[in-house]
Amino acid sequence: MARDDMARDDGPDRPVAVQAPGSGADATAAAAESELESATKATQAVGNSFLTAGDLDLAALLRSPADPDLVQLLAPEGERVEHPDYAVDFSDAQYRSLYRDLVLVRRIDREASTLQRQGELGIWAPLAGQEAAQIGSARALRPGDMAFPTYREHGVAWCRGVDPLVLLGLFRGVNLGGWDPLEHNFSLYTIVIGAQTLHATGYAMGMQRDGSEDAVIAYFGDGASSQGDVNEAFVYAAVYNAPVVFFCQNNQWAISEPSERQSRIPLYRRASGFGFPGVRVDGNDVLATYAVTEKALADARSGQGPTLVEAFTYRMGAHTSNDDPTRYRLDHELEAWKLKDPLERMKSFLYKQQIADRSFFDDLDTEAETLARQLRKSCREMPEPQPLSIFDDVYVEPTEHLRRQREDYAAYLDSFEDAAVGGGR
Amino acid sequence: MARDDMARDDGPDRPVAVQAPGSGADATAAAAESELESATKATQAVGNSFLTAGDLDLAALLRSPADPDLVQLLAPEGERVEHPDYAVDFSDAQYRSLYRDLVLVRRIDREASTLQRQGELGIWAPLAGQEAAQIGSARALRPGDMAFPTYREHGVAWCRGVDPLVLLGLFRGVNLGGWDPLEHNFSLYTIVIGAQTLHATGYAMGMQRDGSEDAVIAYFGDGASSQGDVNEAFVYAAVYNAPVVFFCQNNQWAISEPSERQSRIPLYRRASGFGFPGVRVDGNDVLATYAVTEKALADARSGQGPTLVEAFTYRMGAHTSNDDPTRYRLDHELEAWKLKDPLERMKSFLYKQQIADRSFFDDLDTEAETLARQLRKSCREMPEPQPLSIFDDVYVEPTEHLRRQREDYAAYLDSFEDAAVGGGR
Amino acid sequence: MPKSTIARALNEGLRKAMEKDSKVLIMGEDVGKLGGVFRVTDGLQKDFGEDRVIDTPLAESGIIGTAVGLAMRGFRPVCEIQFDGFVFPAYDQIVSQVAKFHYRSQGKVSLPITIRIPFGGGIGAVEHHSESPEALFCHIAGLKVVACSSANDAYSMIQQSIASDDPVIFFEPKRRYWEKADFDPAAGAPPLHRARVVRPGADVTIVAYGPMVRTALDAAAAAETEGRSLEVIDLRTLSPLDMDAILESVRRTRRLVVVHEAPGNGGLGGEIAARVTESEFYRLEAPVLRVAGFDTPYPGSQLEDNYLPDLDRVLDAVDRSLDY
Amino acid sequence: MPKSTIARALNEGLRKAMEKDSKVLIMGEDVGKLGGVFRVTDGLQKDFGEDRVIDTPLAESGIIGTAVGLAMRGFRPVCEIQFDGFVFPAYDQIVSQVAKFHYRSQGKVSLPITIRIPFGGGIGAVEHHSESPEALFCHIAGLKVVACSSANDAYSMIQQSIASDDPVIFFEPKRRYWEKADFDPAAGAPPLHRARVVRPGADVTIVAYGPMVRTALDAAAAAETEGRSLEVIDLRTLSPLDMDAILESVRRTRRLVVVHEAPGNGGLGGEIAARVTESEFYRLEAPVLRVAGFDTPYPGSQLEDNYLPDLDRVLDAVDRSLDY
Ligand SMILES: Cc1ncc(C[n+]2csc(CCOP(=O)(O)OP(=O)(O)O)c2C)c(N)n1
Ligand SMILES: Cc1ncc(C[n+]2csc(CCOP(=O)(O)OP(=O)(O)O)c2C)c(N)n1
Ligand SMILES: [Mg+2]
Ligand SMILES: [Mg+2]
Repeated sequence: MARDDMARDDGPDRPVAVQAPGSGADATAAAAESELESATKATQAVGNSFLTAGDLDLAALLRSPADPDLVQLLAPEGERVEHPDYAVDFSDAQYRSLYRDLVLVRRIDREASTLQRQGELGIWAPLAGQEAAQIGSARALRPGDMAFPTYREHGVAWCRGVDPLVLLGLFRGVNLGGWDPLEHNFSLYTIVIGAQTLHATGYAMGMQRDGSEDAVIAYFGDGASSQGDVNEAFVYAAVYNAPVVFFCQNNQWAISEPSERQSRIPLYRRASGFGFPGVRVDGNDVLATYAVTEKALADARSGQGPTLVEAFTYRMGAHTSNDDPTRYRLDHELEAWKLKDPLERMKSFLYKQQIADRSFFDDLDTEAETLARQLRKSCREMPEPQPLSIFDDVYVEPTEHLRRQREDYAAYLDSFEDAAVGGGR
Repeated sequence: MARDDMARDDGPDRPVAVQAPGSGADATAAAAESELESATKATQAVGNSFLTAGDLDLAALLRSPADPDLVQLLAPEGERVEHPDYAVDFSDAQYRSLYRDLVLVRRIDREASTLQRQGELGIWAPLAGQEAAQIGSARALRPGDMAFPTYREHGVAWCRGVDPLVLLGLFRGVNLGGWDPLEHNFSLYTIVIGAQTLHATGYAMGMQRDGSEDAVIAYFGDGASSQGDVNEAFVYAAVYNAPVVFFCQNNQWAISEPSERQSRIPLYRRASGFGFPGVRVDGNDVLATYAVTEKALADARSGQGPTLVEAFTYRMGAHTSNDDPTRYRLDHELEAWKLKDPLERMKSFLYKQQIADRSFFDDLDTEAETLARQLRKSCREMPEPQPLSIFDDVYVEPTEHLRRQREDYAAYLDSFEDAAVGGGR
Repeated sequence: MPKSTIARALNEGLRKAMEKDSKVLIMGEDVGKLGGVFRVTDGLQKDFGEDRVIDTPLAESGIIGTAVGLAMRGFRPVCEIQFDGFVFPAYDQIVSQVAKFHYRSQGKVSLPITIRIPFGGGIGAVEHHSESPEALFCHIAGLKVVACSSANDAYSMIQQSIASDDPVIFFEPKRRYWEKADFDPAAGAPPLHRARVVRPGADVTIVAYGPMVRTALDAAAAAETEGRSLEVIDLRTLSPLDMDAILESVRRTRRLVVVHEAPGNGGLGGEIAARVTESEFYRLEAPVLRVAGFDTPYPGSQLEDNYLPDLDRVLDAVDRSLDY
Repeated sequence: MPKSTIARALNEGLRKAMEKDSKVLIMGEDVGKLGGVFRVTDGLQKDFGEDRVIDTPLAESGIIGTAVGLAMRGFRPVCEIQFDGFVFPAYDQIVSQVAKFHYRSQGKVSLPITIRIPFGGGIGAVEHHSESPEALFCHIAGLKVVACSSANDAYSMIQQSIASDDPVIFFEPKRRYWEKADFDPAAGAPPLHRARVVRPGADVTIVAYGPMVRTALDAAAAAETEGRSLEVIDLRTLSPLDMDAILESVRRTRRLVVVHEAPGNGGLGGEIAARVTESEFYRLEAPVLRVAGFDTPYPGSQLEDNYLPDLDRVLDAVDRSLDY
């Protein structure tokens, strides 16, 4: 697939950096303190009871679309809106290319879900709803920047030039991660929640020692924010002033648990407790997400240390193909978020601004279908791994012990070839 | 020792609660934000370098005695000062009794250090300098409240009625913790940094379920603030609105590492990232520490959830008897802090206010010496544990496996009695 | 006899325990509305409320650490670790606090905490969802460790574990959760820390636990067609080990094969082999053989059937044992 | 020959490694100005700067987790865990990340991380300062685990571990840190993963590692006065095990006693016993015997001399082995 080059051809130039550093964070301080107050009040109301934040107005508070702290550049209806601290300055080609990525990764995601239902994948973690958060943040990265994903960053993988087929290999069980993290500057999917945020921080510490001008972005979720590792990453990044952007996709749910089960105040506020800025951005707004991430990366490069970006978004599908969201959330929630769909708003923007015409969208649909067809075909054709490969790459310097274990197993397998009866058992 | 009862006799009544809930925390928010700014500025100055916060003006910033956020009721010179949010209302007897505790625990601490040097204790963790932080917070506890200590809370242990001799047993290696945590509402010393903050939060969750009006206090240090467990405790306590006070004794050092190595902003600010109030109190001011802790406990009881109290104090001695502070800190730092000595300021307060006279101080010295002498004597006489007790209390329901292992070892030991040669080896 | 599954039996056992003792709490990730990703706690929050069935923040050390505090306060927390591979963030609290608090307090504090861990492979999952970490808990004094393999045991053992005043690590064979099997809640249960002969035999003793019990039984059935009589012991208790039961069998068969999914190196098989050999040195006709996962990380799921011990590998070991 | 100590030899080995390779970093709590609580990194920050000798925040998972990132960036972090009992907060990062990343990446990423852990008892410390957790790492595929017992080995093995492209858990016998011993930096070193016969003998083989090597040698000396010739093997490498060296010796002596401080249940002794017995079933004159810490938590220091294997308990096992 040549999309890698394409992306580079029409990839956005850096828009000019904007406004006073950190002012975004400062601006939110007061608001947050008052939120803290209401949080406390709300909990006072229930006295010594152990009702959880989820049962309080906090839910509403957190979900409120009219959140003053929410950085937005593209309204759900596709209208461009201005923000004092953030702006983007894209060419029409760049706008189209951003939309193209949104469409293609959603199509890949849909195809993967289908393949899973057909038994071609063991499991799939859909990104539907989070395309803008992922494309917006990933497109803000420079080639030399390093990204550390969770298991749902298919859009980021796409922007880092990881062949979607290779991505599927992991979910098909062909391997545990097929791409070269250092070739793509995209680490392997990390399934243990939060662990990668420390890897990202350490990698950023390494960049400091190399005198590099690059930066690191660490992806994690609202649920992950509760893990000790993530908070230790905040400690290390702040203390060493490491060039790392902590990018939290708050998709409102950690499997069945609402984000209020992880924090009773907005998650971007967590950063203030560690001494670095936090920003909440509309994660369904690819332009705002790009601008906010780009600014945070620029701060990191220029020695201003870490930033926490909370991309406020929504997981429109199931947690994974094993999950049944109807057990824990109501349809109307999904319906409400559909109105904020990241693709729709970009599409109507392109239309209204006459940045793209029918033919563009038609061609894009065709491209997406072709991509999906190729993917489906090559996924089915993926070669099975060889049994003896189990013993490969346990160590760089192989051990005698494993060499013998491998030999014994090879002999054991041969015994079935020889004796038909063996296989017959 | 009858001191337990004494403490009860002249123990302070609850002073009347004061001012608007949480206002202490709110008041500090703005100031803290500006600290955050200067922190960021300071680090900008060093660009992409990885100079650590410790090398920056932050050190000064954090140590500044003129810290506007520092709650103080008793100035180093012994002058009473007023604070908008906090006050105490003690009888003369109560003032004297507070001072008595300060003196006695310092004397116990000194005696323990001596015993360690004489080889009577394997190790000792001195509290010298932190008496006010510990006595002030512990005296604010109600009998039903539960305290979770680190390994340095000798002053808290004293207030919870734990016989100092029993405390020494642990450091002598007679056992791993000799008192009954539930009898004294004082958990066992916890050596794994931070672990007890989760126990405290869980215990507080239990109180909620019991509909109890009591609260929990969790002690930890500046270094501990970096541990995942401590931050997870913040998450749980905030989400469940648990009645727990997180009491951080910032004694400026985690063994050889200055507190800036754990955070580039004042530690009490950590709480704001989790959605509950944080307060910094002069930890060498027993009155302020009492008032702030009492208020935080009252908030917890009345369903306002957790508070983080940062007691700004200083470890005047070595980290433990194994430590050599001259390797990592300068004398002038210690000298500066001596001027803020928690005992001296209380003593001159009592003098100036004529709350106590010569004879009181003389009698107290005598009491302290007697206490020390008893302690020295009974420590030396502590019976050695029996070898076979190694196998006791591994399980509530003993296992056959351990019963046999114990039997075998008993027989093995007997074999030396019988055969002199065995012992001779 | 009525049929059920291990998952349902666990659910009923938990319900029974909660009805019997109001101090019993369930806590973990997604154990509430969702009923756990395996539905083992299905319906319990609805019936016992949010205060007794607690959806926790996503932090395992927090789950176990707060459970310690709750236990000190007099509760009996049953903690669910969502998958075997996610117990490690809580390992410090388990090893240094849960296991040692009773000893540290000279018996004054006891922590009746049950930690449920769905374990083992064979479900076509991604990384960290198919681990067998039991040996890492058996080595820790102060913990008791058990594994159930049948609906009846699941039902009784979970209740016994919760009733135990000692902390219990409770391993559940996740790939067997949904296998239908006889279920008789009324059937009396042996003590928690006793192994059980699940198939009597004469030639070779097979010791297994959790998901491998089914595999061992299948192997025994296959062996019978070849005229070989295998005795299968379901270990049930991994720490303490029920050596009396194992030795009694080995004294008869004089041959032993231990089967587990966990890597052989440092697994339970070695400990059992060492103890049995020390006790029955002159009786054994063959060295104790181990059939285990390979000494590699758990591979991608397309290779797990190669990685995991199966009927053929068990029979191969039986052949080798009998060749001595 | 010049004398030195294990602590000094480690310090010199670390210095050599840092001089040789500018990518080598040291990180941990108090490793800088203080030089570590055992002074093993004494003077290194002064000479190599704060960027290469890093005092970390007090968070072990953070130490290892950031080391993973640094290693991905091309550095060779040497992480110090201050005491054995404090490695558990980092256990998740070690087991699920450090050990598995190379496998996960199909060999594309390697993590040359060395994790130094002073381990074992006998220093009169308080709880968590005398643990022997080695078995908990040997069971984890993807890790290599070694333990040094002499100044010469300390000096060479720490450099070999740092040079290794695989992650190495490096155990240091803290109670032997300050024992004076011959030290010859020039003395060639065997490969990192080879055991070594430190005292030849004919009647019984004693396998030990770390602090117990000294104990085993003392026992051998005492046994000699009773006319018994013990061969002492210093394991040096705990994972992978150097079975060839162990078996070569056992084939001659036909008797084996394994000694370690860690609790016997689930300790390395069981694994070694199982492998040796499987390989030498007909040759062994006696079952492999284990001398280990008891299966209890580590007791208060006044009881540690009872808890820890000593010369007498080793000789007692030798007697029992010879009685077969
Ligand atoms: C340490 C750990 N505990 C539990 C899990 C099981 N688990 C997988 S995803 C998930 C929820 C994650 O929620 P969030 O961080 O919000 O990310 P999202 O899935 O919403 O993108 C859980 C509990 C895990 N992978 N790792
Ligand atoms: C998990 C863990 N890591 C390391 C240690 C070793 N250690 C003991 S005390 C200490 C410093 C603690 O500093 P702080 O939290 O500020 O408490 P303080 O000793 O100053 O009272 C360290 C690193 C430990 N006990 N536990
Ligand atoms: Mg989420
Ligand atoms: Mg401190």
